[in-house]
Amino acid sequence: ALPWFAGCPAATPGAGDPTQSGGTKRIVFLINIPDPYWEANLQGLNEGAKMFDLASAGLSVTQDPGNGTTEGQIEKLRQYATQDDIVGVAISPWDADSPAIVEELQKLQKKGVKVITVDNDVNREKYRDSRSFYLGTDNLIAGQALGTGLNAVLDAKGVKSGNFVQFVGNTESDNARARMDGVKDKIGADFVEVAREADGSDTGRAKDNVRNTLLNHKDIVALVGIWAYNAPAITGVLQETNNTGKIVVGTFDAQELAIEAMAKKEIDVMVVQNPFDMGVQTVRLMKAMIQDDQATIKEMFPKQGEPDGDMYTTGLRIVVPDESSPIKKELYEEGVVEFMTLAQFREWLTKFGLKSS
Amino acid sequence: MQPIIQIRSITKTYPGVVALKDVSLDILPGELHAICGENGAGKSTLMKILSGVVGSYEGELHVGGKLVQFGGTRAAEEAGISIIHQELNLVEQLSAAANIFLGRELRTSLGFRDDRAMEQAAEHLFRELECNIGAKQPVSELRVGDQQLIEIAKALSLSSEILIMDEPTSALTESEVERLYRVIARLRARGVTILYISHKMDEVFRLSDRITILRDGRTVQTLVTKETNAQQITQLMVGREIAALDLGTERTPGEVVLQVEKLRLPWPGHARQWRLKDISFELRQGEILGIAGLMGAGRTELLECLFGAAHDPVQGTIRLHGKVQQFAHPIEACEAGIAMVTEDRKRLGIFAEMNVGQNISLCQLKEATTAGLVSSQREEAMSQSMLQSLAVKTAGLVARITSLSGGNQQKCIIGRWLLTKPTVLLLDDPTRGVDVGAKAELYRLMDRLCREGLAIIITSSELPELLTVSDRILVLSEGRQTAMFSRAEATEHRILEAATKGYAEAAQAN
Amino acid sequence: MSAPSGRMLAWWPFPLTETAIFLAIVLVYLVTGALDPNHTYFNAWDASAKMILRNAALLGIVALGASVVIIVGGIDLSSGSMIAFSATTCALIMMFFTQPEVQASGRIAMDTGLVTVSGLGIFLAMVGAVLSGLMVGTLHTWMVTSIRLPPFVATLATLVGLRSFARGMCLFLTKQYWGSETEKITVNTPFFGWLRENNVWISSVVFLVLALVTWVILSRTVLGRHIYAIGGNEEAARLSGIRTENVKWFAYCFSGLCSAIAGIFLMADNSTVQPALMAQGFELNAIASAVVGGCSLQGGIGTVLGTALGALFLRVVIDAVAKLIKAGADVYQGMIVGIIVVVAVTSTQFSTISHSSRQFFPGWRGIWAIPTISLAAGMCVMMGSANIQFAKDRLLLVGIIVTLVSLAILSFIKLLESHRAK
Amino acid sequence: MSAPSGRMLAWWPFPLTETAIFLAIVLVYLVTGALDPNHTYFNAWDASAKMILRNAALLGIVALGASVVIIVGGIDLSSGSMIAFSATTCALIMMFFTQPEVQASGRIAMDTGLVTVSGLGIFLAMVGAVLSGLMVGTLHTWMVTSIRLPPFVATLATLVGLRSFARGMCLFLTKQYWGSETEKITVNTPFFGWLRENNVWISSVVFLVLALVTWVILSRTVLGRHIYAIGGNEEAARLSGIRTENVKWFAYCFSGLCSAIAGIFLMADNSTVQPALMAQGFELNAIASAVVGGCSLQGGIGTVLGTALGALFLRVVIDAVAKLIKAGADVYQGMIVGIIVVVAVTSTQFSTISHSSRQFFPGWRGIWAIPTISLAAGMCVMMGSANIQFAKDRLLLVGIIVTLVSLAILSFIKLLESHRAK
Ligand SMILES: Nc1ncnc2c1ncn2[C@@H]1O[C@H](COP(=O)(O)OP(=O)(O)OP(=O)(O)O)[C@@H](O)[C@H]1O
Ligand SMILES: Nc1ncnc2c1ncn2[C@@H]1O[C@H](COP(=O)(O)OP(=O)(O)OP(=O)(O)O)[C@@H](O)[C@H]1O
Ligand SMILES: [Mg+2]
Ligand SMILES: [Mg+2]
Repeated sequence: ALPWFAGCPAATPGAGDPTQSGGTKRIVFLINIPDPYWEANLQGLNEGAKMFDLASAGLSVTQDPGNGTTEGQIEKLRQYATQDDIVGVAISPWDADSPAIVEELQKLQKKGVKVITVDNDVNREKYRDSRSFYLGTDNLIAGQALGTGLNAVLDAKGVKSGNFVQFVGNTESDNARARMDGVKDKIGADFVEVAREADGSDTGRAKDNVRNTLLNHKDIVALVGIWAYNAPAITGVLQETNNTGKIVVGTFDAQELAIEAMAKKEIDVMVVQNPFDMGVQTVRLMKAMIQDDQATIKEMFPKQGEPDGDMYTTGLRIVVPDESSPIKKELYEEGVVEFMTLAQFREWLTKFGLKSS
Repeated sequence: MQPIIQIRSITKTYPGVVALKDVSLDILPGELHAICGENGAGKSTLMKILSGVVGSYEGELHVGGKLVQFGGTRAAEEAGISIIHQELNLVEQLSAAANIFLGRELRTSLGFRDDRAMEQAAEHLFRELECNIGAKQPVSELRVGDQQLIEIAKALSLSSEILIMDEPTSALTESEVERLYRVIARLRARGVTILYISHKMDEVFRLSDRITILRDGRTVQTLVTKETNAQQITQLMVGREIAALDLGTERTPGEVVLQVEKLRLPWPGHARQWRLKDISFELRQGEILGIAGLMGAGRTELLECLFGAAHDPVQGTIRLHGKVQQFAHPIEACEAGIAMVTEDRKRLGIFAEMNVGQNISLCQLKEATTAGLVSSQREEAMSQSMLQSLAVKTAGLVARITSLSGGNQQKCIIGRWLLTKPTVLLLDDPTRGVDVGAKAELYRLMDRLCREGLAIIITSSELPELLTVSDRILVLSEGRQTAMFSRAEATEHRILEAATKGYAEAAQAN
Repeated sequence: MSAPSGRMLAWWPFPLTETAIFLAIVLVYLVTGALDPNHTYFNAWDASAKMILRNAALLGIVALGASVVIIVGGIDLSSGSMIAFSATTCALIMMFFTQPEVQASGRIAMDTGLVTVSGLGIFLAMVGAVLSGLMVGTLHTWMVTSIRLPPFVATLATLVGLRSFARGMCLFLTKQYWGSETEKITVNTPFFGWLRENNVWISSVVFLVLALVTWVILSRTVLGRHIYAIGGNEEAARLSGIRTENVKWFAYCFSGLCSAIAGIFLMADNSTVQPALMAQGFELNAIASAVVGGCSLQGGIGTVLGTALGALFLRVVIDAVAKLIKAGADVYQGMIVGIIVVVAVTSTQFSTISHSSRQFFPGWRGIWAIPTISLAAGMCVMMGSANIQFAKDRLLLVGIIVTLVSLAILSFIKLLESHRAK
Repeated sequence: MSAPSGRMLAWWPFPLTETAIFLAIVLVYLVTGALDPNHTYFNAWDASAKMILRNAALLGIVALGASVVIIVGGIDLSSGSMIAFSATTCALIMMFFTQPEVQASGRIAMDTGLVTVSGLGIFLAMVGAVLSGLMVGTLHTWMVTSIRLPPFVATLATLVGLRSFARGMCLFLTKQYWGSETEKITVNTPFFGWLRENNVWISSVVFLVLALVTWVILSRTVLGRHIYAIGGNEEAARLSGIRTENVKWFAYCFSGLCSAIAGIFLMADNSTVQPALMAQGFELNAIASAVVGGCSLQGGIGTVLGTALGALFLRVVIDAVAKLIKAGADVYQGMIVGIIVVVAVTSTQFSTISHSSRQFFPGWRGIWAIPTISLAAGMCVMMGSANIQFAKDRLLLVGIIVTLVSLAILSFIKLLESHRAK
């Protein structure tokens, strides 16, 4: 009655499947904390594995979940160092400044393992050499993009000043910090960030934080959801307190409930990075590095050698409910940001068989 | 006459121990059958089998002619057998009534618990036992004696035709014992069969029709009470002749070692403000001072005060060798040369996890250290010496203390304290639950120590014992010193009189 | 069954512990309402009440189970993991009932596990969740009674085991059923949406019903009497012919059941299930509530009312602090719980302590304890004042003063004691 | 003091529990080395050993403390939080010794709290960390002996309290000293860099030294004997003239000290201190190690060697699974620990169980327990096989077979028992 049981290997050929490591070498993608955000990335990895035919190159790619702590990632990296079938490591560091993580990366490089950073980079001033390349979109830029958007919406609503609060799982994780700083930079000088509320990835507490914020702070004009689950937490509470539409909401990462919420116009602007593409590009780059395929590398990093030539920017999307939104393409300079309405965005998702991003 | 209980070659083994070996026994309906035996003879084990507490054994058990194999106490009760256990088995948080009906609660028609009915029934039982315990009273607030009475009431409430009593009087005051006897008489009039276990010969001979002796888990013999006497019984129990004791003769007390004046122990938040009130006495070297008193008279407290183990600050003066002492912790008393063997071995004496050697050496371990490290040779030497001088029966130093019989455990604990070379030895009820053989040895031991110049204070719940061993006897009643007899003056009657002085008011008090 | 403190203030008709907690709750609420510059507790009392109720009810449900196990003389450390486990079970069962058309509408729906599901599915899912609770309860009982593991060890094992079991199960089954593994399932059915909407009322009602049932069982039935008896003196209970194992079976299953129910509510509330992160450390708060409510870990003592009030008290104080400290209150939650537990248990024992002549700071131990406590106090106050309007500046002063004052007070007590000991 | 199992196999010179664990460790290592397609344990045995040692040493240090407290009859739930607390203290003290120019160098440095610091600072910081451990130990003793809180409650309070206290302290002090508050401090001094480099050796040595000291204390000194005595029978110990409170003081302080030391190593290892996330649930693994090593939670039983081996065993198995399951092994870590604990404790008690006529699956309870256990077993195996080469396809088959087989076996046992009971 359950044919799907036997059919599991077919569903995901090779990729995401550790046990093919008989003769095959492995590429490991170490994420920072389990989150739907990274499931799109897993899709990307599998997609890339097909696209660039890893299997025939005797390679396989695996996504390895971190547990949202520095300890966790260090532990994993050490684990990799002991396993000889790992030839490539792509990591999204939990902590850009942790010398421990950096050292482990350097040790891996010494072993001849190819190392790149994805989505989050290490502290470039100090530890640039601990990875060969960086893939992704700087979270600071992403934050600034959201800030700009929020500013436009607030402006259109005729709100000139007020308070805003940012919600996140952990205020100290780098992607969160960068995003929040970015938002703060660009939302406008007259808007005061009264708090950064952390919930320790506890969805229930995330909601309580929103509730308390509404009760505690006067003149709240905007709420910002930094991590994927913060978006539905915010919209949920706004509904429950009939504040929907009264307060501007901007969020990151198109979690599926967030998409629904935006369809109901409960979210004014959504900044979506592209973990799926990160996945695909990771596979592409890793394969090239491992096989020393300079052509591909050159193609991906034309400005290699120049400052920031080791950075490959994956797309960054601004998603708005529809054309009526006050946020316009013109606000953003070309190239960095791709501007989309929800409808377009959904098309894109369906195209790649994604639900969230 | 067809026996109501037939025990056919029952054998029960525990890991390491053979508790019962091929025991056979007939109990006749309506008789009071006493079971005697040393500690560890297997009395309680046999009773536990009869009452369904111990389920697995070899051999056959017939009740009322039918072969039975009880799965649990409930099954035994249905077969008409109820038991009063040796140890108190009460839930202190619950009320007296709740404890009596525990496991057999009365229900209302709706299936809920019927507390009122149970309380009334309990009141009725207490009236039958002639004791004034409130049915609603939490057991934790009751005196030990009353708790024992609750156990008895519990067994009676089953109104079963076979009743097992495993040392029921070990915690009762003389007056309560008398009441118990009256109850037993009434039960027998009702035709109830009673199995009665006791180490107290007078009880056995006063109550029983027949006596069965167990030794090392075997039935030695069943005798008709009228046709035998205490000597024969004890002899059969121990398996050898016990020389009649003549202790205390020509012991010559030396100078005063311990002097107590107006010792008081407060009892905060209690109607009777003092656990102990104005106790004054002096103890000489080479002398045994007995402390008599009913259960709960404050004997243990008194010893605890002398030993610095009391939970409340002691008032009055204690002089040791003429020097005033104020012990805040047992260790201080210990260093000053006082040693105390506590009552209730199992709870306050032995360390079950430790072997015999470690149990003995515990208090003097420091003496066996070099540069802070314990040298095992010296420790063993220390313990070994005690084993020999006290003639402890054991497999060796590494044997588990729990594998020893009660008497030998007691010896080990006395040994533990003798190692500290005390000048004053406090013994709190050292012979409770210890069989006659062991008792005799303990008496001799005390006598010897005493002659070696030790001063001893001993409490006991058995007057004959005190009269045998002690030179003088101090009597406590409800925490007050009511008399001090010399060996010559002391008789059971006079002591009892003094001990029950003012007991009546106290009875009203609670 | 009533706490020993029942003796003093005999004229007061109600049990003292419960009364004290109740008064404390009221006090905290009023004081906070007054201190809080927005006076949220007065102006928006309904919203505040809702918020407190939502959490208190959930915590209370779990605390009920915990208290029953504690009263029977055991301990259940697995509540948090059990919640995650039951929620995961629930979500996974629903997964099997996702309608074909949903699956047809592109692999999208399945990838991150947006579940919309038939009524039957939902029903079975909830039954399954409840069953999972009972099964874990049975497992605990088996470990405790048949293998004779100490309850602490047995439930420690499930505390660490169940959560990772749930994670593994989630990864495995989603992989099998959807082809792509995920550790997070989004549950977004109309039913659970509705549940989320009316969560406050429903969970409160469920809690009250459960509390009532528990109360009846504990104080009006034979089973209840046996629970207290076993907690008080297991051997005695056994010798009285009580089937102790079966009573424990009830206790642990009840605890499992409560956690399972809480799991369903939590799932509805979060609209997502992520076993790795869900309800972490919930068991600690549950046990804390029971202890604050007067349950004794030795067993045999405790009441339903006390536990319920204990849970409410914890949540009220946590919420109150969030109202006073406007931003980042979650940092202090742990401290609050810790302090409440200590203070509560201490106060229940205070009468006995004060009666007995025991010293608070005996000997060297005491001398060391004093600076430790003072320092901690000073630090806490300093942190607190940093977040509270008045006395924000001259923090250092405040800190030092508090430290010195408490140092002085404690030393004084110490002196008194050592003097009295003379 | 040696476990009761000491009786059987009397000819064997060494304690049985320890021997068994040791053999288990060797077995696991060899089997894993063989099954693992890369045979990492053989090819890269040194790297693997390092990996295991690093973790085992850290866990072992904490487990030593935990075991001493357990032997004295208490429990210390606060280890994890204590680690976070001591590390935070250490980092914050160093912060006060950061040279001005570092602070001057732009906001970045301060934001993420980069600390480079003088030798004196480092020394004082480590002293401070150790002191914090002793202080918490003193606090525990005070709560347990003076306020008479059950150890579980007292350390539960610090378990939840200390971590958030550390967080608050970190936010507060960084704010005061750097002007911008952070919950994460990066520690990057040459000294700690060096410590991180040689962590494996240093922590192992420290662990061995600590273990040796503990062993001497427990089995060669009067204090040690007293520790066992108190764990075995506290009241009797008091009446034998043992100052029980002081002995407990030692035990809890020792536990605090061990955690504090572990905290310093962990800080060096992570090069960052983030109290909110650091060493979460560490106490559980520590207690588990002690229990696996043969410590009895009733107190009075336990050995240093056993505890050390217990810790090593846990880490080896966890690492082995990581070698077998290439990715996401940490998902299963909890399950592993849980199962090990249950199996270990069961096996130590097995002799007594088999001797006694006790049934494994008595009555209805048993009948319910059987399917529960079978189902769990089947599920586990199924998950496992999904990650392991052979039998990856036909999973369902495997699962069902395992479930049925265990169902059959258990039912058979059940039948035997109920037959024997006749
Ligand atoms: N549960 C048990 N486990 C192991 N051995 C036991 C157990 N119960 C009793 N024994 C052993 O069985 C023997 C008989 O014990 P039992 O209690 O029947 O003696 P007794 O005659 O009642 O002694 P006492 O007069 O002190 O009550 C003793 O050696 C005792 O150590
Ligand atoms: N810890 C305690 N708490 C409350 N009351 C106590 C406590 N210990 C003893 N008592 C009461 O103090 C009185 C004296 O108790 P104690 O044990 O000294 O009696 P005793 O003379 O030693 O009798 P025995 O030694 O035969 O038990 C009794 O009324 C007893 O109930
Ligand atoms: Mg007996
Ligand atoms: Mg006494």
